[in-house]
Amino acid sequence: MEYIYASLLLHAAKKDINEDALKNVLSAAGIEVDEVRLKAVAAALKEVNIDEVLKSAATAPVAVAAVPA
Amino acid sequence: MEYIYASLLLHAAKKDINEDALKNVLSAAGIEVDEVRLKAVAAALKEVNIDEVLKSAATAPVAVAAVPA
Amino acid sequence: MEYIYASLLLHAAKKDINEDALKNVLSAAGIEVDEVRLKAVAAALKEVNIDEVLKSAATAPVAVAAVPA
Amino acid sequence: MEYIYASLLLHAAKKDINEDALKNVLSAAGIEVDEVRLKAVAAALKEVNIDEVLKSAATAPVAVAAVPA
Amino acid sequence: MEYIYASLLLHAAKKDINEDALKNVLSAAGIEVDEVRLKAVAAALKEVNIDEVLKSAATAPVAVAAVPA
Amino acid sequence: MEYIYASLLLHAAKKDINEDALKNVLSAAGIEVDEVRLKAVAAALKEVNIDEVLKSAATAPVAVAAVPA
Amino acid sequence: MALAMKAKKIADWKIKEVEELAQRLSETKTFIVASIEGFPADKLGEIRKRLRGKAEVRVVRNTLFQLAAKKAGIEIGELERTLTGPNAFIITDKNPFEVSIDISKFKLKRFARPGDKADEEIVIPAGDTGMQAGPILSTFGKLKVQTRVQEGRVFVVKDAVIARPGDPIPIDALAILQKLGVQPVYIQLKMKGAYQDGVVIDAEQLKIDLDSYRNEVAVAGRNSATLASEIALPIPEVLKASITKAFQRATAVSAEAGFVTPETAQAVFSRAVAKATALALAISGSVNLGVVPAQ
Repeated sequence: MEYIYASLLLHAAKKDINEDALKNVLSAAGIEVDEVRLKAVAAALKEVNIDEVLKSAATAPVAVAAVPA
Repeated sequence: MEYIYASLLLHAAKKDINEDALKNVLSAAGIEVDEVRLKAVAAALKEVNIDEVLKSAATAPVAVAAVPA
Repeated sequence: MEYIYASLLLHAAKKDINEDALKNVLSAAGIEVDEVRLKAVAAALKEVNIDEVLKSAATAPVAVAAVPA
Repeated sequence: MEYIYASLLLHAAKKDINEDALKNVLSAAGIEVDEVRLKAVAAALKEVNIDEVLKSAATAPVAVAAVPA
Repeated sequence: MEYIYASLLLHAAKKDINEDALKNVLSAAGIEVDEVRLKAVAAALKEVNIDEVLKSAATAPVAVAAVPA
Repeated sequence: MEYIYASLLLHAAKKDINEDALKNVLSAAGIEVDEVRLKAVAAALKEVNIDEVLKSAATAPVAVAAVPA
Repeated sequence: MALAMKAKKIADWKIKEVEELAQRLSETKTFIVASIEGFPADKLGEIRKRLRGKAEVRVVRNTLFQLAAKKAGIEIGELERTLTGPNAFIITDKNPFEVSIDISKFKLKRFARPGDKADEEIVIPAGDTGMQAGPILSTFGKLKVQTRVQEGRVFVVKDAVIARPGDPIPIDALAILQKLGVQPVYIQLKMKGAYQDGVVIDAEQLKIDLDSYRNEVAVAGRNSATLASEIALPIPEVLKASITKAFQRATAVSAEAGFVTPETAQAVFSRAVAKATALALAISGSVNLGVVPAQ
């Protein structure tokens, strides 16, 4: 999921998700970048409206039971 | 959620999630880092077993996006 | 919901939820206070076990809503 | 969660959520304000569309009728 | 998702899912093939037991309550 | 499901789903085409708004109990 | 002469009552107006007893109450409209909503009258009814209650349910229930309004639906939890929710993008199969592909 987390990070930062940007983020996390995967993610995400997907992604069962008051 | 994506990225890379590492990742994504949040998130995450959380997230009903292809 | 959030704030601060306390909080938020609601909320919440409700709200089956775009 | 309750109070009242406003509300509830947390929460909330976030929370069915008082 | 549908098609036909086979199917559909994505998908699928995945895909609660917004 | 996967492939590629196109794709996957089914699927899909159906795929409780491989 | 004397005496008594009431109202500054029309006097006594130490229930003529309020400097405003018909005045120094919630929680019961519906299950218990055998036996028969006669009295053979909550109570049962002391109908004091220290509360406002308050607290709690996890409020429990969200979002994005890795394969194929299944179902009316909808 590293490539996806990196993409979401860029998306959250309102940056363009391209190979260079992904590479920068992944490298900064100490991840050795696989060029094939990198290209594949960048290409696949071009076809996806991330905002739409995030909006409709499930809202997690948020547990607050143990949140200290 | 940037701090969380960055943390999960480090986690996926099996790196320690600390202030410096988070800062590196966030900066690489072009995100201006708020030192206070950084400290607070890093400290709070020390008390979270991320593997456990991801495990239960993964077994939760698969979240699917209602997005046209 | 302002009255409820104000009440939860007092509850989190382990303060008694009474008319005066609610009025203070609401006024501090710049909200003009409706005396009747103030009294109603203070009385009604005496009958509500806030901790229980928050707990069950958190653990209730949160069905993963697909928010339409 | 006090900072969140205070923020939602301001939001429900259609007031601007900033450090001063939060401080006012928290103090009125008798909560001693931690400047660092205050700044962090105010900054984080600036990045979020609260209405959107609440919309996704609102779609979850809340059923608590049977909670004993 | 084209690469995935093509993979599922080959799987349903009990054919080996490799670069050439995928390319054939995609081309037959009039899709211009991206060599990198092709490699990435084929490589990833080598590590995945599609039968297993489909089995749990079928039984997993794929979809989640249709909660109106 | 081969006919469906082939249809989705064409749909994802924004191609018209007709008998010839389906036949091409299925053949490329090494699937022997059943002319009757082919006609039936092509005709039936003409009546369906595929984008709408895919959108609802996320929310409808879909299980795939009896899907032949 | 004698007539005038008598009139003056009554006036004295009235003046005393008004003064005393005015004194009380100026101390408490709080009261509830409740209708006691058709309300059994003994039940009012029960309410009085249960509110002891918290509120005082007085039955006062409307005109006298009005005078007393005026004397106490109370501007009753809108409540003036409630001062018709027989009323009780519940005088308290507590939040009037608290008192009205208390009152609405009291389960007061009365004997059934013709046309009543049962508020709870009505059971005629097995055993000695204490009633002399006679024509009453046929009434038991009509109600399908099995009886036998022993020592000249009617015995019920086994517990018999003659009405469930919401059922009309059989008119034949009324006399029997009365003799057995069964009071199956709930009564509520009808509160018409309240006043506290310058604030007038009307009947509608006075009705408190506690469930809706519980619900609002739950919604507020959920909203807070959602917002907290969205901004990754640095509290470990909240961050767990944030991580779950982030993971689910990443999964959804992988699935939608068709980005396969061993980790995402499940999500990707589930998504593709879900779409294929939905499409197969959509045309299942004309083409049977062997896909069945799930329950």
